[in-house]
Amino acid sequence: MEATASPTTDLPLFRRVSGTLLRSQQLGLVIVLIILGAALTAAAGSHPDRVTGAQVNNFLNAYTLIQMATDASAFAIMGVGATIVIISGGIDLSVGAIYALAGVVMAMVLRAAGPMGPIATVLLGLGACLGVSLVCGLLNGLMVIGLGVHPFIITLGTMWMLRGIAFVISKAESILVPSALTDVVKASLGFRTALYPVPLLVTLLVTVIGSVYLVRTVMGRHVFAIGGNVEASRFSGLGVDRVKLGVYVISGISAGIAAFVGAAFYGSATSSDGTGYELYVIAAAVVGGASLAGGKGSAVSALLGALLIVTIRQAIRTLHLDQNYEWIIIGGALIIAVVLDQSGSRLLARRLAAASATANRPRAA
Amino acid sequence: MEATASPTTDLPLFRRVSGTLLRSQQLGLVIVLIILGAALTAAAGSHPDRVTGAQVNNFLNAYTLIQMATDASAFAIMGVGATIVIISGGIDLSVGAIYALAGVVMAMVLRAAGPMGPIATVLLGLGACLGVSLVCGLLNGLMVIGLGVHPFIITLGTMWMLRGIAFVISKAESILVPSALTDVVKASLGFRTALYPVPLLVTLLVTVIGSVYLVRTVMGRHVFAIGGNVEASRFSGLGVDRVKLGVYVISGISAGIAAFVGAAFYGSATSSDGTGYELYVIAAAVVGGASLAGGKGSAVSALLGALLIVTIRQAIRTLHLDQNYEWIIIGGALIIAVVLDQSGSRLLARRLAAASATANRPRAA
Amino acid sequence: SRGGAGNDSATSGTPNATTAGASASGKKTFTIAMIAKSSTNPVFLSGRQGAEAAADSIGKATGVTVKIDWLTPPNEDAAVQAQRIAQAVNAGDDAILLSASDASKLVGAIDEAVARGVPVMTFDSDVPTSKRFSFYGGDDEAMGRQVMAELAKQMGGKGKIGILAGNQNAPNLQKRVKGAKDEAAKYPGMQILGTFYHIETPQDAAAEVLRAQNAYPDIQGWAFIGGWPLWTKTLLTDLDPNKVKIVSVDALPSELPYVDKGLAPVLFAQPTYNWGYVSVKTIWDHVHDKKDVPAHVQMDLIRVDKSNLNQWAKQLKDWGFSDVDPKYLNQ
Amino acid sequence: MTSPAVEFRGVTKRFPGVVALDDVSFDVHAGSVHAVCGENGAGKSTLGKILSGIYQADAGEVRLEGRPVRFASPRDALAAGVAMVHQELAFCENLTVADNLCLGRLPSRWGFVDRGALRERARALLGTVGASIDPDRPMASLGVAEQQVVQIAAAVGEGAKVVVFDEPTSSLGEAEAANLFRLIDELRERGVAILYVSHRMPEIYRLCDTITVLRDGRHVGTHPTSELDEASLVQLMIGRRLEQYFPAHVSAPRGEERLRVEGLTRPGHFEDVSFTLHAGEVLGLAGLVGAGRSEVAETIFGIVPAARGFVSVRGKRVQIAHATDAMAHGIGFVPEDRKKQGLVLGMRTRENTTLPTLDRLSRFGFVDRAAERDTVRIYFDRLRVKATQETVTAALSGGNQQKIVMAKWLAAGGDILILDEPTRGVDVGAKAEIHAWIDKLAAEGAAVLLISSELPELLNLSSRVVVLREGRVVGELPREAASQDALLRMMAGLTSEAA
Ligand SMILES: Nc1ncnc2c1ncn2[C@@H]1O[C@H](COP(=O)(O)OP(=O)(O)OP(=O)(O)O)[C@@H](O)[C@H]1O
Ligand SMILES: Nc1ncnc2c1ncn2[C@@H]1O[C@H](COP(=O)(O)OP(=O)(O)OP(=O)(O)O)[C@@H](O)[C@H]1O
Ligand SMILES: [Mg+2]
Ligand SMILES: [Mg+2]
Repeated sequence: MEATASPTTDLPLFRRVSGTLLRSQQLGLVIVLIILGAALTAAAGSHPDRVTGAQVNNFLNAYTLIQMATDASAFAIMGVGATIVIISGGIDLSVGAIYALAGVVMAMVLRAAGPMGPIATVLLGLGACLGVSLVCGLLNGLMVIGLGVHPFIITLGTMWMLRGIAFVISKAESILVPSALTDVVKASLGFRTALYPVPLLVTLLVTVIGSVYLVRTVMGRHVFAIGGNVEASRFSGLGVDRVKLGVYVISGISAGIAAFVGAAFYGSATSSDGTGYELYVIAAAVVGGASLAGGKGSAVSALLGALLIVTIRQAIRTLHLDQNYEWIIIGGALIIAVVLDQSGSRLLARRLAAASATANRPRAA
Repeated sequence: MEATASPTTDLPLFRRVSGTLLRSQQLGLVIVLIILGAALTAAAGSHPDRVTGAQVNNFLNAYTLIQMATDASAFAIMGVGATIVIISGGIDLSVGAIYALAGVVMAMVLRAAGPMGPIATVLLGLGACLGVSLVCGLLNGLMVIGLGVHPFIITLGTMWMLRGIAFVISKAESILVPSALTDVVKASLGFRTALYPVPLLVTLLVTVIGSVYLVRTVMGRHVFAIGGNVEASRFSGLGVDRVKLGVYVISGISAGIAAFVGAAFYGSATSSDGTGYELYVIAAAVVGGASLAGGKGSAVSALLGALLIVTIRQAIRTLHLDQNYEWIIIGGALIIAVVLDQSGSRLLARRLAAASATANRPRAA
Repeated sequence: SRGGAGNDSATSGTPNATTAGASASGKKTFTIAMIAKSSTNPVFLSGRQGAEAAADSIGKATGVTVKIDWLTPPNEDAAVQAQRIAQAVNAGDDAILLSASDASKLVGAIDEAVARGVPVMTFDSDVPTSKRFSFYGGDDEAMGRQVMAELAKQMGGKGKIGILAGNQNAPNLQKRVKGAKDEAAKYPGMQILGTFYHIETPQDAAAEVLRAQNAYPDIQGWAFIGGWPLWTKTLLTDLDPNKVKIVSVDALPSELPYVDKGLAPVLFAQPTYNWGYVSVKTIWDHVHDKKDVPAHVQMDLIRVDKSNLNQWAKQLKDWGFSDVDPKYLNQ
Repeated sequence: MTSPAVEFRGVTKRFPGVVALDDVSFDVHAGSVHAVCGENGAGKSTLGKILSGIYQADAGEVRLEGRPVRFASPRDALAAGVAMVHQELAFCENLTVADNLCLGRLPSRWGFVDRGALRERARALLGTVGASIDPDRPMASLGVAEQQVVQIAAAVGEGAKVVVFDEPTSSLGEAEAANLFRLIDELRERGVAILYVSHRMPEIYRLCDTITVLRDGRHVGTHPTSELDEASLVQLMIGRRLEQYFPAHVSAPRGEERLRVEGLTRPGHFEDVSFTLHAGEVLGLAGLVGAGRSEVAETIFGIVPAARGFVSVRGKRVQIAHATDAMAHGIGFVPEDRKKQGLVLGMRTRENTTLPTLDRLSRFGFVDRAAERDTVRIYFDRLRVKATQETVTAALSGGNQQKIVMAKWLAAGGDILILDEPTRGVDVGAKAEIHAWIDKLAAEGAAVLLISSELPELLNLSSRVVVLREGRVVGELPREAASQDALLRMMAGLTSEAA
């Protein structure tokens, strides 16, 4: 149907403007990241490359950047899952524990299975990892919808339980995983040696899938709806329970993917893996603009949030700050980042308001 | 004004019924605790007292009970503060860090002040402890109301920052506190030696004060109001910001009191004190029926919640279960406790509803 | 068959009741509460195995059932340790074996346990100002010095180094760091570029090493105050043994390839199994058999390098570690 | 003469994308009831909110008894004697009636709540509005009308000098409304200045002595009521003549049975409710507020289960355990509480409109955006929604939000439509539009169950009216026999059951 005359004609303009608004919310984080990166590059010294002898910047070099991407990958991958849960109005504190359990089970399954061909090893490992994380997510989801207890409590309970299970089955041993897995996750893909692009690529893939899920699919829309107003969603005929179940499963699986990458990259898994990650992950999601009240958030922003946290941590190393201050800096930076992000987008919204209010004037009916 | 005839005559009935409902919510927890205690007493073996030689039950003896009360004191004292924050619709993750910082600062102040009379020592220590925790609470509160960021993030940030500060100033040393403090907190008050009633008394005192604050004072009513509907509270002319500020200060001070008791009882303070306590504290509040959505909770129930957690932990010991299963058991028990509590009160509510519906019917219109 | 002095209790006939009392003729069980720092740290699990092995062997020899009551908290928390000491006393355990997370918080609890008739021994991490009767272990500062001295030796007394320090809030690790720094000060050529903390998991530790190595590309040597990063495989491939040398505390099975490859030419193993084994024997000697025992049973670090790698691997296997690579056992 | 109680001087307020108020100036005098009229989104609520300190004007000034004031919060406004009864109910469900009544000024001694005094004051406040609600009841246990009454009591009780009523009757029944009118008369006698916002013409002419009309945020005139007849008022509001509020009913032939309800019961809410609904008919459901009409509707739609009874659709008994089931049987439901049940306020209007129907507007689970926008455009145009598809729904005026809820269920296109107060808070023009639409739907063969507290609306649209009293069906009137009077008597239980 064509746009009729009258009021709706300048709709694309509004859409463009509000689209920019949305995109620029992420732009804000991107700009913060770029400024931070530029400052670090300027402040960091340089050193001669051990192999080529060429002078390289201590921050802006392929190794450091890829290292940061790898560091961020666990937070970012789980952050996408956490964002989806948070948009639905829930919270998942158990991701760190799922990360540990999935890694440990995978390592134990592969140890028990004994030597196999590399492809079989990878597939079995991936299957074990994702299977465990799916079951854990399902458990969370079923309890959240079935027991009518706040997800904070459910996932706090499963966080303790799942880590306890990981601990009991692994006896706290660090279990090595077969090198076939490491070969895949540390594949150079034609880059220089000791540059590992795979964790970065997995992160990007997960972010894109999460983003498409949220923005383009019916399920994604439903996640926003139940996070915004669960009762109205029920009155609109949405399967609220199904959607909730879905988000916890997604969050669980995101922890499973992160566990696979982590265990394969570092070559081992143990029951204490991922301790405390839940808070970093939620922080990444919220720095990325997800609202803990539900109904608001973006997968791409979660990735940017994770990158920001990792960059701040890296800054302490790069600037050779006293590491004793790490916690103080990270805590402060977390608050500042969220405030900057919020006030930035608020400012933008106000400017746009002023601009479009004048622009709108003539078209009032 | 006297109750007029007709509709309002059955008012006392309704009040009595709803009063019972409230009280019996706690009754539910009390019953669970009593059953658990009885089961433990029956299942625990006995041993001869080393001093008197009399046979004593491994669970039901003064030492174990007082010990449990002491174990519960930190969670319960902070749990009262957490409950107040949670009722207001907020959350405070920084209590564990405040606990550490207040303890460390107190120990350092007393070390710097050098030897003094016991009363001066106690007063100075208490002043330092409460002063620091008040400042921390104020910081949380000011940021929550000033920055418009979700308290989860604010207090996550300050949790990292404050512990970082505790670490930097103490250099991770464990700092002894003067024995004057220990003498007070471990005073026997006429009981047998090695029975320490003071932490229990402090806990009871804090709970009573918290309870009176919530139930009897205007401020307490306002805390319930803004947790129930912040917009409506604002429309009614409440100083919402002032109330919010107040609850974070209270939560901070409750951590300070717990820190004083803890540092004095154990005789030293270090920056790792209270690690992870925030989750136990929130769990105690929620097991005690506080709703993370705000508007609901009770100080007495927080105490009972803390006792329940400690009793479950004690059960593992008393029944000589494998300690390795501790996390699994606590995680599972947390979920079960909340579910039992909720379904118990829901059942009760439904019965009451059914009863009063029939009673109400005639008076409609 | 009832033991105990002052038998003024009328109801003391429960058949399964544990009985205590020094002179007990019919004594059937002897319970030792073992409280290590944290149950997620594998070194303490190996200590538990040692304790249980000692308990078994005593049981076989004497007919008394010796039980190890494992009361280690899930996370390091000295207050919880103090609570568990009291719990052990309240539950009637016969002795307590403790590795203190924070010595000063445990003095009171230990002294009280002793006052209430339960002897306490410490291992790994002492509480010297308390009334514990004996301590089995080394000295954290000395351990730090030893690691740094070895690193200096490996690097010829000069070079730029980093210290990997574990959880920044752990007092015993801070002591090792202090020892390492003091020792490094003796070598004018050794320059410490940084002290790096991390969450105590293998993956986080390894990631921290990589981060630091990127930020400080000229680090040539590492003193690991705990073996965390070596419980992964990643440094095997990501660090070049020709450019970086590591000396680390701990020598668990997953660390052996690092010695083999030369990246970590020397590891200082704590005989963690003996934490339990030696301590339980000592407790038995002192508490049950009333023998005199020294107040400090010295634990020496075992220097593991290529020369004794196989021997050490076998030792680990004997101590009950299941995943020792057979490669090191067969030679 | 003393200065007016309230003076608006060039008041301007902007929101993202709209100028809600544009240079508005007029006076409100003490002892007068001053109507503020205008279409949905004209800026009436915004004006009230500026006066009561919720919003701050971007430009211009407000004077209270001649003194310029600028309230930073409702607290300041209340302190200065300005109270407001809000269009959207806002109260603390977790507290008692007494707490809600006195929240801002709890009687206390040394910071402790004086419970006795609290109860007494609450009872006195309720007395002023002629209500006899137990002050100790939890607010959540009250029906919507009672909640509204409590809010009114809270606002007027504290001796405010200026009171803003923003559509206070939209959730009241006739009896409560009559009480309110009496109260407003009393306030006027006492010299209180009253701003009265409503879309109901009879009320305005019953109560107000002066009328101010806003259109698109601009002040288009202030006139004594006596100088402005209804037609000219409407013309001022919408800028054109409106032919008729209630278009002539197009009688459609009654078709096959679509919905049959038999013995439906939810103890404590309604008992043994039975009726049938046919294709092509509009069945009115009448009753006093609290009679249980909404509850019946929610039960049919599967929101809450019935304890007993059956629902049949097209002659077949069906199990409806969830709204999804109801929708699968072609049932649509416009709920009465748009804020809680009808809308996700944080989502865009487009997203709200397509929420129940998104599956249809998607391919392989992916939303077809073009199809979505096209669908939405149709309904927005027809209902004259004053917002774009991308506006966040929370930013809409109350009436426009109501239109979104309508649009949502019209787009869903079920052939059994349950409408619970579909025109609550909707302006005259849009109301006529919605009425025409309901008529058209019936004419096209849809079956409509209409719940409304506005009897003229009910009488005009319905082919039959079923009356509910205290949860029971007390009678049914065919169109011809139904009159306002007859209905009222049945609703109140004043006649023996007619058939
Ligand atoms: N908080 C807000 N944010 C953005 N826009 C708003 C906000 N509140 C009101 N508006 C806009 O301001 C205009 C006036 O709204 P207002 O609520 O005052 O209308 P109203 O006259 O009360 O309408 P109704 O009769 O439907 O209640 C509308 O266009 C509305 O969309
Ligand atoms: N104190 C109470 N306890 C339990 N249920 C109550 C109580 N007060 C009211 N109710 C129920 O709540 C309902 C009131 O809702 P509501 O006012 O929406 O009824 P309604 O008939 O749908 O009227 P309307 O649609 O005009 O609002 C009634 O069905 C009544 O039975
Ligand atoms: Mg309005
Ligand atoms: Mg209704």
